[in-house]
Amino acid sequence: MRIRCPYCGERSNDEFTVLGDADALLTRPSGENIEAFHEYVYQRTNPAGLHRELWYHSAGCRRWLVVTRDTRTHEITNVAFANSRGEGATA
Amino acid sequence: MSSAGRLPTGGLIDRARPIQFRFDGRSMSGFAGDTLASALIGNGVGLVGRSFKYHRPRGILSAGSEEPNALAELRSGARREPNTRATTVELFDGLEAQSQNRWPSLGFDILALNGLAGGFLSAGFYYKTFMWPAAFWEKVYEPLIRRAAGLGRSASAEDPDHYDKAHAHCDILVIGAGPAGLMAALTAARSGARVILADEDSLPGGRLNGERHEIDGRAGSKWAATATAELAAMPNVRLMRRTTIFGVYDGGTYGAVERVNDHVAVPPPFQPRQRMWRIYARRAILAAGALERPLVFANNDRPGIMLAGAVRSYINRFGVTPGQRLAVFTCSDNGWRAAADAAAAGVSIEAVIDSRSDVAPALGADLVARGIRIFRGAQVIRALGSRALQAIEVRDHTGRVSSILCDALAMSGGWSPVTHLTSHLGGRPVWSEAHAAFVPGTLPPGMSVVGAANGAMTLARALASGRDAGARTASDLDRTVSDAPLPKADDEPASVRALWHVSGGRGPAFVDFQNDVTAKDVGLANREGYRSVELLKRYTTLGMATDQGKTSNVNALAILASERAQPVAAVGTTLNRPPYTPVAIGALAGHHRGKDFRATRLSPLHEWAREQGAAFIESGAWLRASWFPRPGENDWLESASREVRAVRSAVGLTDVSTLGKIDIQGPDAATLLDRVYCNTFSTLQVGRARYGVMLREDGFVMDDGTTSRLAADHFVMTTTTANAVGIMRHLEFCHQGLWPDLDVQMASVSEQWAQLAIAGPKSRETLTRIVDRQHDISDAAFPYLTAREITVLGGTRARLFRISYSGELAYELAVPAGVGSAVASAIMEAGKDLGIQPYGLEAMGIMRIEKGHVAGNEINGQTTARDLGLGKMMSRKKDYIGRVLAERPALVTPDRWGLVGLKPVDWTSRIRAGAHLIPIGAAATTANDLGYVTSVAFSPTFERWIGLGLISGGASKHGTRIRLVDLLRGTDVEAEVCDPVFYDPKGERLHG
Amino acid sequence: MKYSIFSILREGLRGGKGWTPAWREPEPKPHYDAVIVGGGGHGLATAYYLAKEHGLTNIAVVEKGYIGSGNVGRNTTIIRSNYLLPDNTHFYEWSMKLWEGLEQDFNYNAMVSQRGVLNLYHSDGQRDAYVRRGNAMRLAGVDAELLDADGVRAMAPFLDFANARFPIQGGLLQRRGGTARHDAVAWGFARGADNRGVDILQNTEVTGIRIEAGRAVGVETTRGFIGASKIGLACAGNSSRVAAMAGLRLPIESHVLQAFVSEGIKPTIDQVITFGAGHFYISQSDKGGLVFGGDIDGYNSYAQRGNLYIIEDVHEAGMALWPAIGRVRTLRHWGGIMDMSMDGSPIIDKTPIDGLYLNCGWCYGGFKATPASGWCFAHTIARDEPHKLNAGFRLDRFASGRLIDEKGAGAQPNLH
Amino acid sequence: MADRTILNRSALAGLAKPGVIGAPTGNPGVRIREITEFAAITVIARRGRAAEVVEILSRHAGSPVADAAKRAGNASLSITGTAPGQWLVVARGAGNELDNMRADLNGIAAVTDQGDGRLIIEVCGARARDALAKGIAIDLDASVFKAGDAAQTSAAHTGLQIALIDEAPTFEMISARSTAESFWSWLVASAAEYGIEVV
Ligand SMILES: Cc1cc2nc3c(=O)[nH]c(=O)nc-3n(C[C@H](O)[C@H](O)[C@H](O)COP(=O)(O)OP(=O)(O)OC[C@H]3O[C@@H](n4cnc5c(N)ncnc54)[C@H](O)[C@@H]3O)c2cc1C
Ligand SMILES: NC(=O)c1ccc[n+]([C@@H]2O[C@H](COP(=O)([O-])OP(=O)(O)OC[C@H]3O[C@@H](n4cnc5c(N)ncnc54)[C@H](O)[C@@H]3O)[C@@H](O)[C@H]2O)c1
Ligand SMILES: Cc1cc2nc3c(=O)[nH]c(=O)nc-3n(C[C@H](O)[C@H](O)[C@H](O)COP(=O)(O)O)c2cc1C
Ligand SMILES: [Zn+2]
Repeated sequence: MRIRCPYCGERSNDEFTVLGDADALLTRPSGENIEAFHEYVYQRTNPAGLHRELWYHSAGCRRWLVVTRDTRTHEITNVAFANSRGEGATA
Repeated sequence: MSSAGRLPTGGLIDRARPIQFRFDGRSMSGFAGDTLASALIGNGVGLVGRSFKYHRPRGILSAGSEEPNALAELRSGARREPNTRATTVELFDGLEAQSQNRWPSLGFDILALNGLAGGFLSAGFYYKTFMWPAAFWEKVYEPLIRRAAGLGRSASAEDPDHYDKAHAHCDILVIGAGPAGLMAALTAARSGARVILADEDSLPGGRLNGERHEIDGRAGSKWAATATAELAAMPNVRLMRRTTIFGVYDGGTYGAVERVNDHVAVPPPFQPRQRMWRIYARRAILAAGALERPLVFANNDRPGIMLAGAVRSYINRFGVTPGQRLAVFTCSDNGWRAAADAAAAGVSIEAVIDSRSDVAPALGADLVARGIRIFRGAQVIRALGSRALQAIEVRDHTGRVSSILCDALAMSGGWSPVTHLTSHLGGRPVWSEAHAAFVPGTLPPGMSVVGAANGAMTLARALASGRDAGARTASDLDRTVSDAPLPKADDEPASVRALWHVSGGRGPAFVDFQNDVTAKDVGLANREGYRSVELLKRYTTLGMATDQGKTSNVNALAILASERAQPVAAVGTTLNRPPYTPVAIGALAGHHRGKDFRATRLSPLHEWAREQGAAFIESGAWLRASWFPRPGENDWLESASREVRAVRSAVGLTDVSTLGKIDIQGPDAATLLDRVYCNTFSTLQVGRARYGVMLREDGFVMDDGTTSRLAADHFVMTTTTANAVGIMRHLEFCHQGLWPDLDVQMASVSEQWAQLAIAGPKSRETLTRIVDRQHDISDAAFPYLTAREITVLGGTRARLFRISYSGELAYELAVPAGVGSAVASAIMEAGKDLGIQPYGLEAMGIMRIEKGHVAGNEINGQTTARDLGLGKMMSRKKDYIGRVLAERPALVTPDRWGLVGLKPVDWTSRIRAGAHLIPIGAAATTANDLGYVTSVAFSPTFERWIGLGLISGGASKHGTRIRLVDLLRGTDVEAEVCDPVFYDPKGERLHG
Repeated sequence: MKYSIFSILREGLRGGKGWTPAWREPEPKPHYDAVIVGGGGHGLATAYYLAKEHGLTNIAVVEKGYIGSGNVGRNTTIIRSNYLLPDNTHFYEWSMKLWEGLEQDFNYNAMVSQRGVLNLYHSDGQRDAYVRRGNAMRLAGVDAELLDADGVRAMAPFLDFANARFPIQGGLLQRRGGTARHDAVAWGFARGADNRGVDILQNTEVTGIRIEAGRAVGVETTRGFIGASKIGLACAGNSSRVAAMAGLRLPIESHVLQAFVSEGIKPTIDQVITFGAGHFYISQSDKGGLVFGGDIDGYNSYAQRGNLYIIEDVHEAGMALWPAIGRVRTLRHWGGIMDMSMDGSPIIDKTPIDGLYLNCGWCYGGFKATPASGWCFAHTIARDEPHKLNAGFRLDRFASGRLIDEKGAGAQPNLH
Repeated sequence: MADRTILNRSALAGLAKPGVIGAPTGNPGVRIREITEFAAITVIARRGRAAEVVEILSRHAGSPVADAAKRAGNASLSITGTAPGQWLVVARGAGNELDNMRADLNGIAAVTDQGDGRLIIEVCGARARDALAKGIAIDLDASVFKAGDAAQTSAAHTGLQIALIDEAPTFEMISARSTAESFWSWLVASAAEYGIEVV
């Protein structure tokens, strides 16, 4: 798999570490509701299709990226920095 | 020496360069340019191997990497290489090959008896028997089966050759250097595009080298040589011979293996045997050609029966003939060319049998003229002979059977495009009735297919499709393609009418030669319900041999289709998977084996520790000083005990450089720390250090360490060695992902600082001697948990932390890594008269257990802060990672396993980590399992074994007794549960 | 027809004309007492035990492809019961017991071969963890032995003892562990279930789950609606997709795990060996191929194939462990989609929807669980409550914190 | 930088000895040099201050510094982008010029010492690209990776910063101190077939 890091350019996926579903993991609940945190930490949509997910460019710029990828074909359609919530600039 | 099969002239071999080799111990000779297979044929060797199951005698079927039969063990000793296809081995001087899967010899193989029992050993028979008595499976049946199965023998000593890996990038990767690939590469390269052209063969040209077609009025092989030379001269082209593209992966990544030195006996010094390439290509053009199919009739596996195209290759390229009296059996025009080529080479043609009755009369005109017997609408129903072909039985169009003497039979069942690489990303080829073959279906992104691989079966069409794809792909990539004329070649007749199975002959008709799958097996599988092609494959093992069904799959699918009375298209194909041809495990590993399996991290104090005589131990990625043996000491325990005593009574020096160190700066640094640690850091004073615990979001402990505040907006964090990388990643996630608004800057400084722990009652005195005078480190000026930047040894920058892991008065001194060893030596020197000793991991481990500090054995991802007695650190005043889920019901129940100390009641008893805690008098069962021993040490301080453990109820169990049961090592020791802090529970010593 | 040496001899003489289908290819009935979704090992075993142990025979197994097309047909065949945590230990040991009598039970030779599973350790910390685990096994009545380096050398002298980056210190051995022929397990259960009247519906994909008044009443399929009094989901890697048809979100991610087989060679390695210093494990099949694998690719995938870096990583570990296999060739590699749960342990439970039952979360260890999983799931479906053996494999354990996290990796499925 | 009064060991001390390694050729395909005298800092811009940092760094470098994976500077001072708003500054020699830079960046960027934790190797020669391609996955072709280009990547399981200094080609590789020996082992194994001269 080749991921086009917005800073470093296109790299093989072995330069990265994956964390999982970006939409889930970037929306940390506030407050003390166990159920809300249970949803956040454990429940996953796990779609067969487009998946927005977090990849860390560990061997590169050490930026967390939101990669939009089709889990059936591995085709990547969008990559953005996670600190913009994966919105805006793409590569 | 026999030269039975060598033709007097012809071929692309170099007859001026004879080569000596051995097969099964017999010396033979061949020529440069031969393969092992062609050289064997040249020496009149027909019987080359034995099949997998029936141990049938087998010869050579093909002239390429699709070979199912002619497998041999190549080389010897540690270089022994099983299952090597003789058809792909370039001959070299001194080559040694042995037949395999036979006993006692190739000519006489006991297990050939299996063949007689063929009726009982039909597909999947082993699933139906060998079940009684149950115990016999492992003891009797399975060992027998295993010994009979397998093919060649692997080497038993370490592979002495080395392998390497490389990366290459290109605009266009052309796979296959036949006419289509060469034309595609030429066209693309002339546009300036970066082109890689790879072919598994040593000689570019593909079928051109095996056939007699002309291009632009010259021999096709000459044209190929010229094209190759042009490509080799272009700076934007990388020509890769002997290189198989073995797999297609995501994002235009192609795996390739280059056999750099397989064509010599031993790789020259410093050169690899093979090199694995990762090729990153923006586009790929697949020009992998087509593979000819065998015909399925009784005894079609007899040595001497060969694919027609292979016969042509042997005659035209290698100047050898598989027999003196050749017959041809075909269902396509192509077979006739084999007869013509053989006739032209002076081989006697006994007959041409074409299953089609309406063959274009022009096809065999010259053969007819020479009086050669021609059968139309006829079939070969059986081959005769056992270790060599002797005759064939032919059933003519009237149904009359006659037999024809011959010692070789060329068969052509039509051609199957090599679509394998199109399937590696999941695409399935589609059936084309016109080609009587599967042609590429959905392609991997960026790939196009040309030539025979795409069903363009004639030379003219191969060249044209290559040119077109080369041009199209280059202009896709914004290159300007010049109009070069297409070389001229004939469009030879290539029609085919599939003939899948000839019935009526007595004897097994093989579909998959290597795995001995017959047409009957296919029928049986279908009858028994293994009807999906994939089930057929798995039940019969069809296509699962080393050739992966290159010559057999399509025939089998077609036979299945006819059994099911369905079109082939409805039956579909099995999935092709990488590698295209098998790849040496060594090549896929490359440099990374032995000590180079993974990088070894060395501490900046490594040199110092080595000078001190350290015993090193692999610890994660690191090599660490474990203990420092001294003369007269017998084992690690003696050394470590001495080291502990030195620390407890005087002073010791150890290396803690492997801890993770993270520099955290910025106005919001404290805020970030508050959110990632369960305790509070915003209240930490400048110049102070604090122990912190981090939780995972699920509420379990992730890591611990001290973090110090060097300035209001500047902290340095330490993490455990094991988690250094993970914590950095976690912090970056928290910052970039969760709280990007925080103004924080983080940098790992793990590599920058050597860190030394100086511990013991005389540590301050020792340090005073190297700390520059202007820095006051007296207890008053530098109390416990002080952290400050200082200088040592006359101006060397350093950071000094008064923290203690050992429980003694202790400091950690960080100095730039480059001077680490020198500073350590200076400290040793300074503390010499105070009795300073270096100490290692073992001593450190003992002292932390004496102090009840938790480490990796306790922070194992299954424990909460409360479990570890750290619950009080969990702030109630702020939000932090893990706060909410740590309150889940099951994480706060009183019977959770909590940290305690363990002391054997009999003080001489040894205890061991991993023992479980069982109540006295209770049976050792899971139901009575109350916990386990996490860490143990022989404490030189208390002169007894002590341990830490996790026990149901935790601290509430202090004072009770329990058994430490180690069933694995057969010990059962009674112990008292106690506070985990054995040594100096009030912590007075570290304030000293 | 009963399979035995006699039937083989008889059919051998008759040219095999008398062999009958191992399972029928029936048309779907409009309604079943139970429909099991997923014709993998677990689904087929569930149907088998529902019929055998609970007397239910009006059952269908609905499979979107051919039976065994999922992970049961693509795993590295290791069976073992060397688990640490009690919920797992008892369950997997029950599975091992079932394996030990399985072939005679379902009259199919699945080549269950208790050749031993040896987990190597390379550090004191690893050893301590293995001792903890081995003792937990022994407390549960499971066999376990601890070997030192010499003990390992005696069993597998070809491993790298001379030049290893991570020297072998010893190993935890379970002699009763071993391998079983993956496909044959599916086929044996299928044939056994079919013999007891179960309809196996291949090429029938479930596309929806019909729920009426809070109760599951049947499945929509590519061959029409099939009514069911009870529905059991055993869809492994596809669990999230199928559960979503009933509106359930699961603590599951689907990940690809790759596996490899070498060309056939004469017997060289007797046990299953796992390399604790790299992600690697290897054994040799009865056919002679070295069957090996390593870590998962790490990203969510439904593609049944992985990428090159893991392939290289696995081979590096292979060479590091066993340097004489450099010239043996890898013949084929493939991938399977695994239902990675958030604590690395499975779920066999009822769901919040009446009549709908769930079996998933097997990660890369569910093959060995096949018999017990089917057995327990059958019980759960038939009795509408979990058996003691699967009582811990609850769906609500993530909310309650009653996790079964063998590795302590936390809620990160790609680390389990 | 304070004066060093005590022995400062380079990461490869004792390993990168001048001489010839690997295949004997009249003209070694690869030349390798360890840079032993240098100082280095990481500069990370405070939130929203990257533009100011770029300006200050450019002033010190004497040429424009980009907020990108590029290497700017001169023979004694190089500034290489390693991440958005982040640079590694290397001063060859004693590194005194870094003190001024540090002062200028005060409050605008976080500055961290890194020089002791790094290994710097220069690789040049006709076969340098072939040797490096054995571990480095990025495209080092002359048409793609040009003088002044830089990348953070990895080789042989080890993190690495690589830049092209000139079209000779001379590559600068900066890697971690702790893995220096393993890195060296890979580099030597990879270049040996072309002949290596360590200078
Ligand atoms: C490479 C690899 C190696 C492994 N190695 C081991 C090992 O050594 N030991 C071990 O114990 N475990 C191993 N495993 C794990 C083990 O194979 C699985 O956990 C186990 O097989 C899963 O259960 P199953 O057999 O029921 O799954 P599967 O065989 O995957 O069955 C699920 C079935 O559901 C079907 N299905 C899905 N969706 C639908 C639908 N909508 N409609 C109808 N049908 C549907 C699928 O087609 C599939 O056939 C490995 C897995 C892989 C991939
Ligand atoms: N008349 C017929 O029925 C018929 C049938 C088939 C082919 N042909 C002849 O075959 C030729 C077709 O030309 P073409 O260029 O398409 O095919 P080709 O067979 O000439 O060349 C294909 C090349 O691809 C290489 N190759 C295959 N897979 C590879 C891989 N994975 N990695 C590296 N190399 C690989 C092979 O070594 C071969 O050299 C024409 O000359 C045509 O006349 C004729
Ligand atoms: C234990 C095991 C052994 C295997 N042995 C072989 C083998 O000897 N030859 C072969 O071609 N494939 C072998 N395979 C791989 C299968 O051909 C197939 O790739 C795998 O089951 C996945 O199916 P798929 O490739 O159709 O997706 C084996 C698979 C397993 C699980
Ligand atoms: Zn990046």
